[in-house]
Amino acid sequence: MYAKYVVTRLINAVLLIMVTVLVLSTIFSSVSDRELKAQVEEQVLAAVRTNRGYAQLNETEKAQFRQGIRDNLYSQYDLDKPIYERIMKYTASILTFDFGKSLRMSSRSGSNEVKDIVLEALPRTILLFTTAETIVVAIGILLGIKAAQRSGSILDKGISVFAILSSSLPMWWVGMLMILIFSYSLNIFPSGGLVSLPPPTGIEYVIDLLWHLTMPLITVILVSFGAWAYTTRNLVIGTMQEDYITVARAKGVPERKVLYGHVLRSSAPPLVTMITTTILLSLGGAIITESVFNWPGMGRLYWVAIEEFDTPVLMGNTFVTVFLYVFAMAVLDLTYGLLDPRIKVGGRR
Amino acid sequence: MKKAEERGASPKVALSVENLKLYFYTSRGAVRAVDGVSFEICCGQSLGIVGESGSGKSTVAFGIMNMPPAPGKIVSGKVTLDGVDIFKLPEEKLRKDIRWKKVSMVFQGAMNALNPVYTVKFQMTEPFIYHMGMKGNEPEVVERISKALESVGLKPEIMDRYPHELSGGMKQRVVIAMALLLNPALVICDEPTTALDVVVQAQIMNLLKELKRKTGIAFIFITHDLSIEAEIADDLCVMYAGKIVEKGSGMQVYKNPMHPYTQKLLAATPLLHKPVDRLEFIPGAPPDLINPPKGCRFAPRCQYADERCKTEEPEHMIEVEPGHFIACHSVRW
Amino acid sequence: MNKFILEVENLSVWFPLRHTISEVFSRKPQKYVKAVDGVSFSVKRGEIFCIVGESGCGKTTIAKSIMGLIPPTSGTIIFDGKPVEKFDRKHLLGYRRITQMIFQDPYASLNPRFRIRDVIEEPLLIHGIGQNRAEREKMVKDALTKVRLIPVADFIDRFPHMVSGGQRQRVAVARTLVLGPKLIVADEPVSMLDLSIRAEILQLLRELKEQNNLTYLYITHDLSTARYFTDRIAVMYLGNIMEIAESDEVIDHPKHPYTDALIAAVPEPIPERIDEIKSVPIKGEIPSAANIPPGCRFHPRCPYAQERCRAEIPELREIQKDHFVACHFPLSK
Amino acid sequence: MAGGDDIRVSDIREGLSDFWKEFRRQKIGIIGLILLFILIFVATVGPYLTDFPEAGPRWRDINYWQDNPRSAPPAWTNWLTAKKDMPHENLRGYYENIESNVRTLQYNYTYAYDEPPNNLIVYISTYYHDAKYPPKLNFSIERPDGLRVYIYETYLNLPTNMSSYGDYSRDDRLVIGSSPQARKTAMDFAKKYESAYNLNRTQIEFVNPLLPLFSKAQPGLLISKEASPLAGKYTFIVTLLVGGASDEVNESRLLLSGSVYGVLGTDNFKRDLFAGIIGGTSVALIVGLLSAVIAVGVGIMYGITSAYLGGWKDETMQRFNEFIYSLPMLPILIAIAAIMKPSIWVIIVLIAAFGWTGVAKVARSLGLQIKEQTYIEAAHALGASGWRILFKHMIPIVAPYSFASMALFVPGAILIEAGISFLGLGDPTIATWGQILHDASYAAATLTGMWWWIIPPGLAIAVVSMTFVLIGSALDTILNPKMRRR
Repeated sequence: MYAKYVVTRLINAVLLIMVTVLVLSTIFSSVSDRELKAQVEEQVLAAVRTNRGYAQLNETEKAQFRQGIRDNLYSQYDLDKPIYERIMKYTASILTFDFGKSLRMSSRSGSNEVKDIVLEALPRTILLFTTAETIVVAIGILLGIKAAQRSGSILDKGISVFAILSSSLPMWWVGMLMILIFSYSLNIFPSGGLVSLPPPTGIEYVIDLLWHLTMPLITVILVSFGAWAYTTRNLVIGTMQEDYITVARAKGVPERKVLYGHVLRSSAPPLVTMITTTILLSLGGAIITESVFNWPGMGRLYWVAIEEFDTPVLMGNTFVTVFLYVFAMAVLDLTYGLLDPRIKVGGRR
Repeated sequence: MKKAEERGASPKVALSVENLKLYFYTSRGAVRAVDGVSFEICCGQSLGIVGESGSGKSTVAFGIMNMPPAPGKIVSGKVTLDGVDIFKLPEEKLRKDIRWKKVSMVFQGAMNALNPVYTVKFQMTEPFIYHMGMKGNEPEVVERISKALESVGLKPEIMDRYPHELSGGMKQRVVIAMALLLNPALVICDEPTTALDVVVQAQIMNLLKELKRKTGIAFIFITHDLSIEAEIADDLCVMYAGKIVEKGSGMQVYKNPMHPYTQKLLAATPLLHKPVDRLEFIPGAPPDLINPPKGCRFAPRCQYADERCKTEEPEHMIEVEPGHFIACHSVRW
Repeated sequence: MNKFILEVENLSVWFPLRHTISEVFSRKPQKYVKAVDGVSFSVKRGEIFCIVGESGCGKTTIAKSIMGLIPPTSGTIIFDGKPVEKFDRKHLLGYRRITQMIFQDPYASLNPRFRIRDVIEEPLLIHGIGQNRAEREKMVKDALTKVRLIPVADFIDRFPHMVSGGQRQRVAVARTLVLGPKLIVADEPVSMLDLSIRAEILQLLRELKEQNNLTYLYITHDLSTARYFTDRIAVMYLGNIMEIAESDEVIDHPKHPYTDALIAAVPEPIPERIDEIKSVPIKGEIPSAANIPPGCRFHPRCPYAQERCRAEIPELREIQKDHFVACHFPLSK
Repeated sequence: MAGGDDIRVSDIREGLSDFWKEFRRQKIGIIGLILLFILIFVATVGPYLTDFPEAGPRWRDINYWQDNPRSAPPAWTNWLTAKKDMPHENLRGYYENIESNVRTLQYNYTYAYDEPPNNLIVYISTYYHDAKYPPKLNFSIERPDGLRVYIYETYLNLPTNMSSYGDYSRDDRLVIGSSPQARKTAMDFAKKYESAYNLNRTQIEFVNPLLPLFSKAQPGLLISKEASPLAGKYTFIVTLLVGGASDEVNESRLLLSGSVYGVLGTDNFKRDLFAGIIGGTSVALIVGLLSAVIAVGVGIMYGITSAYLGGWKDETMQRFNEFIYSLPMLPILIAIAAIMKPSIWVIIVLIAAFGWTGVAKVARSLGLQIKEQTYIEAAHALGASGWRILFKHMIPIVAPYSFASMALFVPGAILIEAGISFLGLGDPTIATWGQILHDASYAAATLTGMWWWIIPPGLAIAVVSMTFVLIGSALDTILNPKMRRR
């Protein structure tokens, strides 16, 4: 039964991804049309400039020469085909993880394959955001439980207030403040970037990387853990009102075990799904925060692609994000079913 | 209380509750849910606490366990269980030595009394771990769980199931089996059959009667149903608006109810085999326990109420016959 | 004029179970929860007809089906000689005016954002009765007076949560009366109320019946109240009617083993019989309506079941005057 | 449908007073409410209390800001530092008619700072009648040490094509601090006191004419590090020699441009940040509230309708909802913003278009719960039509919930708009806090330590979103338990 549910849910997710990609390709293709054509003209000019024999040609020959290159490029970018055909082709290639070549960017190894560029950015985002979110989840859950345990105490109220405050702050602005304080005023941490220039080697590289990592990491944690603690607190308090928790107490189960055994285990389905989605979604990076810290991960890549109007990179990155998101939603449904013995099938609803 | 001696049960007092007060502190004021309740039970005996919704009967149970549900607080009183004044014990000792070991509970609504994410076995193992210092995987534990399940008429195999895989009656049996695991001195049954259909209810009642006879455990039965109490309670307390208005042996209360509330309540109970033309009812509604009436709490609904009833609370219960008490100014006997 | 106000013939209400994809491919037949499965009975003008049964037996489904809230899968409902499902929308509206329903939970059946005035005015607005506000207000006040929520001015502008449970149920009764109905379907109207006020509502219902020439279809699980309040009883089990007869006849001389078991299971306050183990002849619990046993659907739990019961479905037949039973081997008590 | 006469004013009044009684007990809600009132006041009246009431719409108009100092910290930073910088000062003068053809304007100013003003600008509007005799303006300073320096002299000339007689009026902006004439007169003044060594190494082109004028008349007054500021009362005198008796000065003021400025200083583009932040309040409130109202309104209607219809219609509506829900909002929004360069209204609609799905999901599950309630069944049994049940029974139950979710939607919307603006994709025609931060980030304000450019806009965002989080959580605690109670 469960296996069947998994299959249906995954098919559902794949369909959703396909529809989304189709819609996005339509938008991007129609918009990038003009951009691509301008791009082609640039490349034609570049070809003309670098071709030594060009100056010797007469006017018609010159025009022919230019048209030849142009046609060549048009067919390379499929600009000679009708737009719907391009959309379909584009969708198909995206769905087969073929994102094409970047128009303007290249990876550090010099490849201009979108896939390489994205794969270069992904581990950096994992290093920053996935690490940060893992710490956030850990701190948040621990604090949330403590707050629920002493509901109404100063700790509890403090956490609620902190959650309200921190969820009102833009993370990227906190990042700017951190730079102002720790880079400009105190000069403890670098203001941004992945490593110093020129990058050191060996163990020093790792230290340098961690040194660059610290401030963005602290920023993400500082802004995010309050909300986590608050959510956990509410979940735990909700569960603590269940009859079976009273029964566990009446059974003489020690308070610690009631909390970490019964309450937490019963709150596990929503918590675990929240953790899974948070971790999965962290892979997409945070566009603005990464831009503030000049952290060359997925988020900043996305931003650079927008600024440079590099449609293939933009599309590739969007697809990866959408894929992660939809996949996270599916996993969320599925873990719920796994963790709650009452729900073998049927998902969240 | 004569009956107990006749049956040869030990006259040793299993539980005594003296002047228990448990208030809920809400934003509107203190709700006097249990307001000066006293009673005692002997070993092997059963006591019924009967009352309508909001009479505070379930809250008494939590008071005995010293587990007032939030925002409740025990204001005063003394609960002596097996010779131990449990309000004087530190929480840790209470947890280790009293709860479930000395007094266990069968909760209202078995559906919610079992944790949905744990198997029956896990939930039945816990008392052994926390009171007997066992690991929980010894064959002895499994053996005792099997025995307990069998004693309530369940197959031991069901211990590997999750609560949602059991029917309502089975869940109620599991909950009863769980309460008996450690052979406590007292089991409190809070509405043990309310959510069940009449046939299953009769089965569970039979089970409880058997257990009562076999085990020598003292039982408290809390319910709103006078008929069910009649089947099992040796002694009976009738509660109204946070107070006991009448207590005595089952025989005394049913045959010779003295408090106007008890009289009316019995007259309002339809009997299957003794049809009447007209059932009685009590006009009005129970009082608001934040601002209870000054005098007797039943006075506004009582046909015998006079000036004294409206101004003066019946502080002490009057013994109308040996072992039969009422809290009433007006009834003449 | 027809003797019967309501005739139900061969009524079935089946709920389709979700068909999984693999079941569609393997061409397994669609499964149903047969909540009501071929039920026939007739309600006489001016009587109180009772359907009694355990939870999940389909009694509430019948009520809702008669009210047009759940479309029947098959069968006919004849009201005043006219089949109901042939009514078009206009007639259905007319039908809903003369058949009314009282629900079990007075806390849930009144919209919490409506004042009592609005609750009772709502049916008038729906059916376009009353020329203007003043006229409707008079009708609302009349209805409240009828259910003795007096002085009317004290209640009319309150919200449901500001009055007691019994008063709330009287508001629900007033809502049904305001349209001048002929038949009232009362689905456990007192089971959520405290014992001390149940009789009050039942007496009110009985008086209103006399004053307004009403007929009641009374749905309950409580045999004691049924005997006290109703004229005839139909006993339901798993979507079928097992026995129909006059109330006293059903209780005193049950012919169906299930009825017999139900009666045996009912607790009664007889203190002499304390701790007596009751003989509940049937075992287990009512099975799911998705898995109905073949033959007599009661046979797996019936102490008298024989080979014939496993194979052949018993018809509901008249074995004495006005006493119908669906059993191959009726009891002869 | 029931007519409007079903709603009684007394009902509403009573309902509101009940609600208020409960709300009053929510401390956080009261704080939020007070903040909201302050914000609304700031958004409506605030701009007129600043020097630049048009800060919002003219944020990108260089001319509007031209007289301000560049990158000046807030004036109050003087309290914190030992070195006292001169704040930006607008002086109003008093006017005297000394003789029939002389008009004198005097400005008094007490100077007690460590740095001379960056600039000195005279604004004067005059009118006169005879084109042959335009007013002649003379600007001089009387220093605390009694020295009077004549700095600047000019004719407030006509444009050449004017005829000789008529009513002529003109507005002049005389930038004294950077005029070569003033530099020369200041130099002449300085020569009297300055050491030969210093004079030798001074190039006149680089002299700030205001430095010697505001320094003690002693050697070193031309060199900023050596000059010793002369504290005390200065009088700036503007004398007009006019051609006719009826020639007049209409209006005049004198601007001393300092190096600290106003409440929150200025940015790289000389813009008054305080005015910008006050001007941005209304935008933030509009973005937050409008998108919340649209999103929650659409979400509630969608969810409830879906729940009510049930069956395949519900299924289809849910699929569509899930489709939108599965799209990562911010990346797509940013991409759309980058492509479309939308106006603030389009951004609001886009935020709402992505934001309604969550509300719709909750509304649907609420709707399903309500649909199962007995009073809905009772309404069916009474013969109520579908629409009646939807509008009269179901939506009023959900409505209170919608207020809480509206309030809780606002912070998210504001943060998203700020994020989009921060990336430079916002509406370019108005000032928003995100845009101020964008400019700050673009100018690397974090690395030049211009904290007054970074902290206030972010705090403003935080205060507005916190206001609504507070109100929202208070509403949630009051309204939601009621939903669950039965």
